[in-house]
Amino acid sequence: MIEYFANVYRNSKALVQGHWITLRYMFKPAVTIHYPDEKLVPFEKFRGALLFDENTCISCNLCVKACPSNCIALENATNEAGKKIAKVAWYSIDFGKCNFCRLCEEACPTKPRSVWHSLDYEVVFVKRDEMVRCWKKSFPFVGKYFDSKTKEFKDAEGQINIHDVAPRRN
Amino acid sequence: MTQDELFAKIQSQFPKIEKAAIQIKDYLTVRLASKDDLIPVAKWLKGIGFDYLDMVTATDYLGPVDMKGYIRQANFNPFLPEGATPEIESAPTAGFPYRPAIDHLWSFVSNADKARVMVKLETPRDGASVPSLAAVFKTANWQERENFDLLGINYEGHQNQTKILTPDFLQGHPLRKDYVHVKDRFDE
Amino acid sequence: MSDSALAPIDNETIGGLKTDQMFINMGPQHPSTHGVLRIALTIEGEIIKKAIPDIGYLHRGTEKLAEVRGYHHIVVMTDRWDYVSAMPNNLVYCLAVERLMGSKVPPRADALRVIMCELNRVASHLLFFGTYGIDTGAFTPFLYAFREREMVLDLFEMLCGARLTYNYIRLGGVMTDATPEWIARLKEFITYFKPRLDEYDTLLTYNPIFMARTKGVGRISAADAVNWGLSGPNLRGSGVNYDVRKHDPYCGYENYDFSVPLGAEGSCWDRYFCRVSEMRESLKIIEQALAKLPEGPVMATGVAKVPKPAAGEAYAHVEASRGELGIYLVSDGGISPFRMHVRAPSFMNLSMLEEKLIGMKVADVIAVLGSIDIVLGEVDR
Amino acid sequence: MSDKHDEKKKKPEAAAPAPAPAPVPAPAPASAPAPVPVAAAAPAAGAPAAAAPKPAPKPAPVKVPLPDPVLNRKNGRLLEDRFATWPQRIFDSKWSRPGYQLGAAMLAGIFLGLALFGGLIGELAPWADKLYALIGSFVAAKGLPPLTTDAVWIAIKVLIVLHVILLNGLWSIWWERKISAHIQSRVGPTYAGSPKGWNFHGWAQTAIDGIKLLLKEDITPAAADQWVHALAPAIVIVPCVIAFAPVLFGREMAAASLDIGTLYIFAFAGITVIGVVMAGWASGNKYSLLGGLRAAAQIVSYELPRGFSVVPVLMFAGSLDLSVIADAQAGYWHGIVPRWFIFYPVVGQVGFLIFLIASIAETNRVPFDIPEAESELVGGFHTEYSGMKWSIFFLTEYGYVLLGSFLLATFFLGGGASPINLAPFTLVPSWLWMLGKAMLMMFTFLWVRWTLPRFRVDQLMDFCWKFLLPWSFANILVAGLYLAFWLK
Repeated sequence: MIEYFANVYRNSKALVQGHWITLRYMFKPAVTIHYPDEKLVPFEKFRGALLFDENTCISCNLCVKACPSNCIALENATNEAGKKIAKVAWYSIDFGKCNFCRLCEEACPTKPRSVWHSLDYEVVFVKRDEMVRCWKKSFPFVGKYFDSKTKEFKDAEGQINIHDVAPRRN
Repeated sequence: MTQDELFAKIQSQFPKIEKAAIQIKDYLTVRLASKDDLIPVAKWLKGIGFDYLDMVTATDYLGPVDMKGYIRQANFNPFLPEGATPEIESAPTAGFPYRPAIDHLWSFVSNADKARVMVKLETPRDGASVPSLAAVFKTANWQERENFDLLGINYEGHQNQTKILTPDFLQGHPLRKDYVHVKDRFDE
Repeated sequence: MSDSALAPIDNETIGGLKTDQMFINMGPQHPSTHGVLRIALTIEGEIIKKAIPDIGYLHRGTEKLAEVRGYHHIVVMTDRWDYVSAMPNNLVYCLAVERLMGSKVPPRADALRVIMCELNRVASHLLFFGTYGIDTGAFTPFLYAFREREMVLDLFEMLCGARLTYNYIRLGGVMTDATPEWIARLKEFITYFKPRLDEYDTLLTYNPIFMARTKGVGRISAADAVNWGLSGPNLRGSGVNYDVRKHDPYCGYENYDFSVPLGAEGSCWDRYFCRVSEMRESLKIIEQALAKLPEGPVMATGVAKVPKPAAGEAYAHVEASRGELGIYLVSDGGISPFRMHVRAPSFMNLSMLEEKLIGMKVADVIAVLGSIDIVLGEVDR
Repeated sequence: MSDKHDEKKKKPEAAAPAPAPAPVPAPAPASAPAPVPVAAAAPAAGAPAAAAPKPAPKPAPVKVPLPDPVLNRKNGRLLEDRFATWPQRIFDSKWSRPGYQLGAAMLAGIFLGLALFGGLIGELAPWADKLYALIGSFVAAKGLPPLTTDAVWIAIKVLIVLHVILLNGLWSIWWERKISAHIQSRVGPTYAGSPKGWNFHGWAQTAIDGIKLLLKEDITPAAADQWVHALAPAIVIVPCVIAFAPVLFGREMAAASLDIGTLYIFAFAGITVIGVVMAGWASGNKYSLLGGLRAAAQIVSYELPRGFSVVPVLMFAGSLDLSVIADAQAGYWHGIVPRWFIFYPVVGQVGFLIFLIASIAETNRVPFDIPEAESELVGGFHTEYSGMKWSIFFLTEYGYVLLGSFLLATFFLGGGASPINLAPFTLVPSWLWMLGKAMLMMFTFLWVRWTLPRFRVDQLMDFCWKFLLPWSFANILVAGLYLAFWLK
C-alpha cells in the first residue's frame, strides 16, 4: 500500500517536473530566425554553390580529375594559330551531380582560385537545364545556363540570391 | 591471445586449416581447405568464444570491373557533342592474380579475448556455393541474402534465399565483375 | 523481396470465434519508419503475427560505384551511407586505406578525428532522442534536441564547411585545422549542453508514460543480441560490453578515460538510455581531447594525389554512432579499390526485427523500430 | 561584422600581385550591380578580354569584381553573426530584447483592457433580459403569435452557441500553435494577417487556413463507403454542438438551463464516438479502422471516470443543474479562501485531476491520442479525410476542449466567482471570470499536449480501469464521509 502511494507520488512528481521544464521554456525567447526575412550568413568555409572565374583559370584539368562525380567539364582555348593556350574556352558544372565536396577547389592551382564555393546555400533550380551551369568568355561568375528549347544561353532564374553574400576567394 | 597462439589453437583442432597467403592487415586470416569444413569450424569457434559473426562477404576475382555494368549517363552539356560519356574507366593491373574464383570471407569476433579471426574460402566462380551459417548465427541470414543478391552465391541450406537489396526486376548480380546492366523500364 | 509477404493470410479460430487477420503495409511512406523502410505486418487486432522488413528502396550500389572511383573520391561517397553521422563513415574508410597503404597520421589529426567523431555521435544521438520522442508521441523533445543539434552542426560548418556530408576526414589526416575560435565555441557548447542533458532526463527519460512505453518492451537477451550480430548501443543495451573503442582501439582511443554505458535487460528503454549516457561520455572524451590537443600538422605529408596502394587486403572498423562500422578493402594495385565491402551496423540491427516483432502490439513496433535507431541510407547503402 | 566583408574583398588585393599566373586584365563588370544587369554588362566585359594578349602592364585587379551585395538584400536582413543564434546567448539576455518587453506590455494591455471593458458592461444577463423584452415588444407590436418571441430568442441563442464553437476553432488552433511554438523555442505563425504591419503574431493564420481547407479538393477514396464516409463528420460535430446547450458562460448565462444539465452534456458528448468509428470504418483504410476501434474503446472507457469524478461535486451541490452547481461555490471560507470545490481537501483536487485527465482522453489529445497516433497510425480515423471534412474533426476536437474547459471551470473552479475577495476583482463580471478560468484550463490542455508522450492502448485501458476508476470511487466515498460529518 505504501509502495503504491509512493509510486503514485514519484510518477506525479516526474510528470510535474516535465511540465515545469516546458513551462520555463515557454517564457524564453525563440532560437529560430524568420527565414525569408532574416538570413544567416554561413561561415567562411561554407561550401555553397560553385562559382567560376574564367579570367584566372589556366585550364589545367585538375578540377576535372578531382571531381568524384564527374560534374565538371572544360576545354582549352586555342590561339589564332590553333594551338592550345592556358586559357579556358568553356567550362561547365552540372549541379545536378555536384557533391559540394570542395575537392575541385582544393585542387585548383591558381591564386585566387578559379573555381570556388560561394556562401550561397539557396541553390534552387526551376528547370533541369539550369542545373548545368556554363561559362564562356564574358559570362558572369554565376555562369549561365543553356536553354535547350530556344538554343541560347540565359541567366538562371532559379538562383535567387547568389550575390547576397560575398563569397570567399583565396 | 596473440595471432600465433590463436592460429596454433585452431590448427590443433583443424590441422587442414592454413594461414592465408594474403593476410588481412593486422588480423589473423586463415584459409579453409574445403567448404565442408565451414560449419564445423564455425561451431567450434562459437564454442570457444568466437560467438559474434561480424561479417560475411565475398570477392569476385574475375578481373577488372566491366564498365558496361554502370549506367553511364551522358552529361547534358551544350558545349559537348551529344552523348559524350564520362571518362571513368577501369583497367587491369599487371601482376595481380585475376582468376575465375570467388573468395569468401567470414569474420568471427571473440569479445572475451578481444580477438578476431578471418576465415577465407575460395570456390570456383560458376555456381559458387557454400554452406549457410544462418542456422548457427542468426546474423548470417541477411548477410547471406545480401551476398546472394549482389554476388550470386548460393548458400546451401538457407531458409529464405531471396533478393534483399536490388529490385526484383534487376537481372544479374551487380557485384560480379562481369555484370552488365540490362536495360529495364526505369532507364531513360 | 519476394512476394511471400503477400501470401494468403490464414484465418484462425479462437474459442469458436472466427477471427480474421489483417495485412498492413507499414511504410515505405509512413511517418515513423525513419526513411524508406517497409514492414509488411500481419496483425490480429493489435497483435503482430508476422513481420517482414523490406529494404532496398535506397540502394545506390556504393560498393559497386567504389570499384571505379579513385581512393580520394570515395570519401565523398562514404558521407552518404549514414548521413546522420557521416564523420565515422569518413573515418573508417580512411583508416582502411591508411592501413592498406601503411601510412601514419599526425597526432593532431588523430585528436581532431576523435573530437569530430564524438561530436557527431552527440549530434546523431540527439537526433535519435528527438525522433524517439516523436515516435512515442512527445513532440517537444524533438525540437529541443534539434536546437542543440543545430549548434553541433554549426560547429561542423565552421570547421569543414558542411552540415551533413562533411568530407572532413581525408586520407592521411583531416581537411582543416581547428582554429582557436572554433575550440572556444566547442567549449562553450559543452558547458551549455551538459545541463540540457539533465533536462532531457527529466522531460523524457524518467517520464512515467515514456518508461511504461519502453521499459520491458522489445527485450533482447544478451545471447540473442550477440547471435543477431547487433552492435553499438543496441548490443550494449543488452548488457554486452562490446565497444570497438575499447575492444580494438583506433585513433588513440586507448588514451582517453571514458566508460561504456551498459543496459540491464535489453529493452527499448535500455537502448535509449545507453545512447543518452553515451552523449555524456562523448562530451567527456571531447573535453579530454581538447585538454591535450597536440600541436603540429593535420595532414600527413606524401599522400599521393592518385594513391595506388600495393595489392593487399585490409579491414578497419570503428564504433560509429549506430554500432560497429567496418570496411573490408581489397586492392589490386590499381587506382581504385578492387572490392569494398561495408559492414553496416544498421543493416545487422534491422535484421532482428523479423523475429522480434512477433507477438507485439502495433504501438510497440514503432517503439522497437525507433529504439534500434536505423538510418536507411546505411541499411541499403 | 560589416567590416568582415571589406576584409574579404581586400584579401585578393594583397595576394594578387605575387603569383600573377597570367597577364590578368582588369575585370570590367566591377560595377555590375545585380544578376540581371550582369547580362547587360557582358559586352563591356568582352572588350578588355579581347585585348588581353596585348602587354598592358596595368596594376593588379583592385577588387574582386562582384556586384554590390547590398542590392539584393531587399528580401531580408542578413544575420552575419552566426553565433547570435546560439541559444546560450539568447537565454542569457531574455529580457533585453525589445520585442520581448513589448510583447509583455501588449499582453498586460490586453488583460487590462478586457477587464475594463468587462467592468463597463457588467453582467450580461440583464442585457439579455432587455433584448428579450425588446423582441417581445416587437412581436406584440406586430401582432404576431406570442410563441414567436421564444422562437426568435432560441434561434439567437443557437446562433450564438454555434459561433462560440466556430470562433473557438479559430482562436484555439491559433493559440495552440503559438503555445506549442513557444514551448518548443519557436515563434509559430508570424506572417498571416496584413502585410502592413498588422500581422500581430500571425493572428489571421487559422482564418486563412480555414479558407485554404474550404478550397481544398474533397477526396473520397475509392475504397471508402461513400455515404458513411460523408456522414461521419456530421455525426461527429452535431453532438458537440448540442452538448453546448446547458453550458454555463457566466452567471445565469446558458443557452438552455436544464435541471439535468450535467447528465445531458455527458450523454451527448458520448455520441461523438459513433461518428469516429464510422469515419474509421468507412474510410476503407486499415490504419483508419484501427484508429476507429481504438477510439471506440477509449472514449467509452473514459466516460466512466469522467462521470464518477463529478459525483462528489453533484453531492455537494445537490443538483445536476450547472447554475446551481456554480452558485453552490459562492462565498469564501474565513473571507479568504473561495468555497470552490477544488479547494475541498483531497476530494476536490482528486476529482479535478481525474476530470481533467478524462476530459483530455475524451478529446483524443496527447497523451491519449491513440486513435490518431500519427507516428503509428499515420492519421488514425481521419487519415482519409481532406479539406473541410477533415477540419470538422478538428473543430469538434477543439469544441470538446472548450466544453471540457468550461465544465472544469463550472464544476471545480467556482464558475463566475472571483478568486480573490477584494474590490477590483469582485467587480469584474462573472462571464469574464468564467472565460478566464476556461482559458486557463484550455492552456492546461495545450500544455499537457506538448509535454507528454503517448500511452499504449493497453496501458491506456489499464490507467482508466485500474487507476482512475478506483480513485474516483474512493473519492465518492470520502465525499460521502464529508457530507455525513463535516458539511451537514
